[in-house]
Amino acid sequence: MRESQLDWLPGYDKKFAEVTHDMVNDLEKCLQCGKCTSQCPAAKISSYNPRRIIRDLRVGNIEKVISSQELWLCFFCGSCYAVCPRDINFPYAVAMIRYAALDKGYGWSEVQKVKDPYAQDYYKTGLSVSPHETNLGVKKEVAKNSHTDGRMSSVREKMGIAPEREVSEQAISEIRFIADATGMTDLFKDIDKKENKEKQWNYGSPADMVKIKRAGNDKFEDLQDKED
Amino acid sequence: MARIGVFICHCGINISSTVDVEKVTATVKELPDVAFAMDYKFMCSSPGQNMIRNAIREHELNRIVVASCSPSMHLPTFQKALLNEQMNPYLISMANIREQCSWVTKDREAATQKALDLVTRQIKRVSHQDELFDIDVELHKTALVIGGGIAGIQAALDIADGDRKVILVEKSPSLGGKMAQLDETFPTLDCSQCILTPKMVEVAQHPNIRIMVNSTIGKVDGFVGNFKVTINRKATYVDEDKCIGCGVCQSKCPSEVAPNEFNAGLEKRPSIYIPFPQAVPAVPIIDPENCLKLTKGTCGICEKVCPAEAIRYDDEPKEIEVEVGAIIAAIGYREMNPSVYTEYGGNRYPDVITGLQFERLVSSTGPTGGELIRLSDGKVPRRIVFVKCVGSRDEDKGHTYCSGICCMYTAKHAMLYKHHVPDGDAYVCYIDIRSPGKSYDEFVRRAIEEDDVRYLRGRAGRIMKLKNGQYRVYTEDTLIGRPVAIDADMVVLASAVEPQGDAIKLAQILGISYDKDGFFNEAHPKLKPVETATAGIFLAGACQGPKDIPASVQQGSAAAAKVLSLFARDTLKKSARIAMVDPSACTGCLTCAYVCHYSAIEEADFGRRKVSKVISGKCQGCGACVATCKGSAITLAGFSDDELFEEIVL
Amino acid sequence: MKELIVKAKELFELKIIEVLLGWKYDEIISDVRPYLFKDISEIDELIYDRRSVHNLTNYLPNITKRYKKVGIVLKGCDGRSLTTQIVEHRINLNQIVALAVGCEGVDIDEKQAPKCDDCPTNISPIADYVFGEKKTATEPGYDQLKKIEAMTDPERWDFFAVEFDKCTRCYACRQICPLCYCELCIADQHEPKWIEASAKLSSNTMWHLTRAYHLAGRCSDCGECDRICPEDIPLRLLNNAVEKSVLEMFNVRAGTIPDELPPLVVLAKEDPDEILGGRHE
Amino acid sequence: MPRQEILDKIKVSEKMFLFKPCVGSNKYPGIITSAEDIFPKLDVEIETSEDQACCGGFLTFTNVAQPTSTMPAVARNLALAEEKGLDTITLCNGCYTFLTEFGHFMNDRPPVKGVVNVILSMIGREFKGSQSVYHSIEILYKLKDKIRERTIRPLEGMKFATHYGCHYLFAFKKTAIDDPFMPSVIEELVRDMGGEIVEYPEARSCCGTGLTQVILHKEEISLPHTKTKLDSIQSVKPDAVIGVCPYCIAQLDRMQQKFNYRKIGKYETPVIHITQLIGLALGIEEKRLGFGAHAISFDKFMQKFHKLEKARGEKNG
Amino acid sequence: MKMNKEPQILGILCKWCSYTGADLAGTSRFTYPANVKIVQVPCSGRVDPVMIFKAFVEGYDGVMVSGCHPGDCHYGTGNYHARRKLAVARRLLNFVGINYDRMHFTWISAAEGKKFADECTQFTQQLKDLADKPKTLARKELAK
Repeated sequence: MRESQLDWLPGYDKKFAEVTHDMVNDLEKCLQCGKCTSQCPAAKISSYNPRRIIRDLRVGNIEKVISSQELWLCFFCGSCYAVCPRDINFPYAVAMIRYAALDKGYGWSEVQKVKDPYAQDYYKTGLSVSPHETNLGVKKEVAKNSHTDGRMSSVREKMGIAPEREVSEQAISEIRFIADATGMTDLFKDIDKKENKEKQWNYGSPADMVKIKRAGNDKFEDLQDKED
Repeated sequence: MARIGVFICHCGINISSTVDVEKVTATVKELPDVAFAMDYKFMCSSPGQNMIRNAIREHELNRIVVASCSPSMHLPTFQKALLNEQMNPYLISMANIREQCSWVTKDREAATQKALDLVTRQIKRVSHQDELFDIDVELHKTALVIGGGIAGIQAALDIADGDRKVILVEKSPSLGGKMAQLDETFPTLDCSQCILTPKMVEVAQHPNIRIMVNSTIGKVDGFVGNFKVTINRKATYVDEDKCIGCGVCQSKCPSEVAPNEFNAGLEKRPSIYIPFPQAVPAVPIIDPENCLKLTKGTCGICEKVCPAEAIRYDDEPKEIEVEVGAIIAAIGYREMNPSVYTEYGGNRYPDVITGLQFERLVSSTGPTGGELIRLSDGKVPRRIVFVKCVGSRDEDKGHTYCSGICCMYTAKHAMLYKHHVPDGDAYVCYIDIRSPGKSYDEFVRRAIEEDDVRYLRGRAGRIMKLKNGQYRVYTEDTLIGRPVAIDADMVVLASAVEPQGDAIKLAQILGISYDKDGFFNEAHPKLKPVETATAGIFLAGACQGPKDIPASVQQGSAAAAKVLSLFARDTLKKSARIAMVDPSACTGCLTCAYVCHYSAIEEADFGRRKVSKVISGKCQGCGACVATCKGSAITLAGFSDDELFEEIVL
Repeated sequence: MKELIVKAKELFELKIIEVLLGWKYDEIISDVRPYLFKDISEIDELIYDRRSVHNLTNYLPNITKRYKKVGIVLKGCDGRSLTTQIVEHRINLNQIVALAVGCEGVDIDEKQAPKCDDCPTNISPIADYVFGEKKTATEPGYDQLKKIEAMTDPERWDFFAVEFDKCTRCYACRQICPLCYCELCIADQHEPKWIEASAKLSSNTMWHLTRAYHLAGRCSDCGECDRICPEDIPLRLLNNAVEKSVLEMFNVRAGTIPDELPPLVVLAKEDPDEILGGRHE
Repeated sequence: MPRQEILDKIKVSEKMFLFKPCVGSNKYPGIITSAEDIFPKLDVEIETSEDQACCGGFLTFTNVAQPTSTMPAVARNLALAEEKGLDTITLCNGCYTFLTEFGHFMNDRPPVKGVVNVILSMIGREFKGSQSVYHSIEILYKLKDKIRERTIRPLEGMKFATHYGCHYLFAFKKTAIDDPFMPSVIEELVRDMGGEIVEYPEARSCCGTGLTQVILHKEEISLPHTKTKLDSIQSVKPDAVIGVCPYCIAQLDRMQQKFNYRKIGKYETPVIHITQLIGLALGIEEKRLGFGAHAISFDKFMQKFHKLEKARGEKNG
Repeated sequence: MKMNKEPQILGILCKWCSYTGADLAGTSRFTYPANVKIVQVPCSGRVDPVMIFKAFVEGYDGVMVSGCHPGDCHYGTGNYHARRKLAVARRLLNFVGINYDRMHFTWISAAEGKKFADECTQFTQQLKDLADKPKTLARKELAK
């Protein structure tokens, strides 16, 4: 995608402060040396590229960043931060930019994906991983004899401990209170309703994603998370 | 009684645009003691100066006030005018109505008021100024050069050829410095040793140069023209006068344990050793940490085999006192140890080496005799990666500055590699290519175009040791924006240039300032590149900032020129603005001596009392003593209490 | 103070000292006053008690000019001013035989002198012989000082304006102070006239500020100036204010450590810049 | 190399608060039980709380909740330990990251802290920021001498590969006890217990969970990663992989099973948490180690372990 | 209450760093209030607090002293000595009722023209805010 200088915000150089909620304000220190990307796990196998995201923020090409598919590919592994010669905490920036993207209506699809496995459980049980979570994509029988079919209770009983880890009623009520008070609850409710703008492959095409996947292992193609 | 002449400058319109110069002139005319006042477009111009001179004659002026630009700008100019009228140049005072009035004030009313105020202060001040006479100081016409690298060698030779004595002090056993370790030099690829060694020999044979190797600077007292320097010579256990440099001792020495400094630690060296064959002086030295005789009292072979009976196990460190007139610091740099870069293996991968190690590896005098092989398995590296900016431009783990020379020497390394292994692949990971300099960029282009070195714009992020003994270098080709992984047989880290470990210690001994990284500060980044803020101490080479050989040589010669021009005079003029003690008012508490940075205050007798006395040669005129003396017994000429008082009171 | 007298006699007998600087009771003024004992016969009159308030070191410089070996009875605070005088080459320590007494505090008109509440050491830091107990040093209370500090700036200025206004510039404070010894006091200078001679508020202020500043890190808080002032100007307040800031900023109490340089001539690279900007209310 | 200056700052008190990770409780209960057992054996009394919930930071980085919402949730968890006046031990890199990061964030910004405390006050709690949070590996490393002395079932003859996980070392390059790229704390612990370390190239690369990538873009980026990692591990044939983060363990463990089922290679390297391993060496009840919950079974591993143990027993008579 | 007349400021600047800095402020045309009267001293170490006392007695509203940054002193250590002297002086002055805000001690290098201009502006403002506080000693005297 060709950029026209017109898309770039005027007085751009500090504008990224907005999208990073002013919490990560040292992006201007970036040398564009590419050390981050060079060993980024996501960049290795996708068109995600921390350096180019910073560069776009720096030149004010912010719309491009927050509308990009790649923004949602970060691993949060922090290795970019670990090697950065300018000590930029990029994963943190990504987290903040994602909020900016959501404000603009991009990326709710991603949030919807994680809502059920995590948010709901958290709201119900106070834990963000369900004891009944199965090893998706693995046949029941296979999972059965390895207890990855969501029957954790049996394992726990074998170990001689309570069938399930209970978080006290008190605690859960407290959590719910916090959730209600801070608008977490409401957010949970209308995550699914959120209007959802189409994200773009702004740093590469879906095509080369596939290419990369093949390079990895073509069997990933048909590896869907459904039990069969 | 003072007859003051006031001269107010318009500075074109720079002053008159905001300051009502005529009004100011008219007002000051009326002030007491003002015998004459005038304003003119350009006071500093020669007509302007002539006006001052005429006025001095016609109105028998004995004090002058010039209201114009900053004194640091034109005071000397106007002082000349006074001198031409046989008037003492310290009888002038300047009101700074440009930089500190007309240029910083918009409101004409206020500016005029301020200008008037400033001039009035100077008028009141100037009548308290007395005739002062500069001081003559003898000087020793011998120079001390610290550091025997190429910069120091160049400086020493130039001074010596100018027929002045030089003492050349070197910490290590031989002259030569880093340049001696290099294989070929950019951009001409001529052999480093071949151009350096003749110079080293020339130094050794020069009648005016006294070489002191294995020596460091212990103490520096005094001031420009008269430095007293204590040189510490460590024990070498070899008598240089007797030694004939045959080298039998080192061939027979049984303990080869210590890393060979000259070969950048790539191999071991004996405990008695001549650092390298062309060393100057070619006298071996015993390393007392590892010598069996000196540690355990056994062995003693070198003593037996030495044909000249030059071995002295009872050698002691010496302190040598010398008196010099000028000092050149040329202690050079050291290569940063990349151990903090654990993402690059932190020195734990045998085939991940630094630039200097690579130089030794390809050098015909190196451990492999110039054969380029992997140190781990002796194989010839088929693919090699050069990683730039290791420790440079990295505030996180290294230094914020650019080491300057890496871009060039990496290009050279890549070329050398291709010359050794024509069918191999050479990759260079860079952020920017910085090749300003005569035919430097052409050199880099040659590496890329003729020798087909592959330049990738991107900093290497990680080096992973593979099971097959190769090293996978992760980087990004930022120009296409994709991460790249290169499986290489050898990786060369272009380690940063950093100040010598003892740089800051030396700076403190010399009393010169240094920057946050430990490089010595020049007096002015553009106009005084080789001087330091301390008169008589000069800089040459990489101790002032990363430099390549040509730049170091230039600075060496420049420093030498400064020293020679200093030595061209028989005495030194020293500003008359120094402190003096009025013994009758001095109580002799000597607290002034405690605050004096130059230990320029000594105890003296005054009748039955002991009082303090200023050594005029040493005093630099900072006035710390004046502020400390409660009885106002000390006066700082040019900044005396009277003068400042007049400026302060309204 | 039996043993003090015994020791003094012994010193005279052994010719260790030629004269002894101490106190004796004077019928005429019917009070204790400083006295220079020149002969062993007088020694029995030597007195040291709560009335011995005077700081004897003030007389030392002149006495040491006339006599080679001088004995002196020292209270804690006097000892402190002695150490400073030695550092400043006023007195040669070898000429001094210091008989330090464990001071229990002194009285000014039947009341304990206020200075004694802030006393850091009741024994002189310089002591050849010690009589009496060492009390453990207490943190200075600075009670009156704190009262003033609690005021607002205008209040403080009004307070001092009144006090300074009383000053007649008799310079008793200067004469009594063992550390005010300039050959030509800045207040007597003509060129330039930093401090005008006439007793008016502005010049008085100059004088008292300068005096207090010149004692910074030197004043041993012997309180003599305060005691002697005919106008009862609270000079100790100024001295203490400076003493306190020196203690807080440089952690120095003047004269408590022999051979230690006065803090204002010490080269202190590590001082924090806050001392130039910080506020200390 | 461990960093001494940072080790010195860590203080092991005789009583500490054990922070239970969600993945630990609901996928690998053995991690918590063994932790509960080993710390007392090392003279560190353990206290847990029914009221402790998910650390909460997790929701932030999945963007399901705004930081404004999760900040109090995190603060609440921290407050639990504070009420008891204890320092916290976390078993999971995630918990460690979120608790410390958010803790610092609030301590550095009093206004934020204020707001958070307003909310907490409504549920009768308060976050002071007085107590510190430690990663279990930090505490265990400090206790390594005791571990060496009290190892009764040495791991001699067992080969291990290590996986530190990203959120401990990378995210804390300045404050973690070990170097981000060449860490050695687990190695040292294992050697102390008689075990052997096998190095593999991909040691320092991510397990592939990528926080949420395993759900967001499983087949695009998460799994290829896990595969590369697993292949690299497979190539050096360790008896088990040691992890310090239940989340990494879940990924490495369950994805093997999935790959096997999907016929993407054959993987059978069990993945074990450092607390479980130490539990084994210190000889706690084997059932408390909860190997049953692991997708890749420990049977082979335990067989080998018992065999070697038996052999040693006979040798020593 | 606004001050009708601009506060008078005495600026005592060391010759090597701060005075040059002030010149730079001029050459780069940073404007600042005209009420700052600059006195040049060779080194901040030359500044005797008595000068500052005098300045206040003389009726200045504020005194500003500046030298080279610690470590950069042209004479090596002058500014360290200055720092101790001034620190004591300002606390003494504050004690007798001359507010800290009437003194401004800072380090300005030859390169910090902007800083000099800013500090002058900000210091002037600071003094204006102090206007209701007692004027300097001399004024007080006139009032009596």
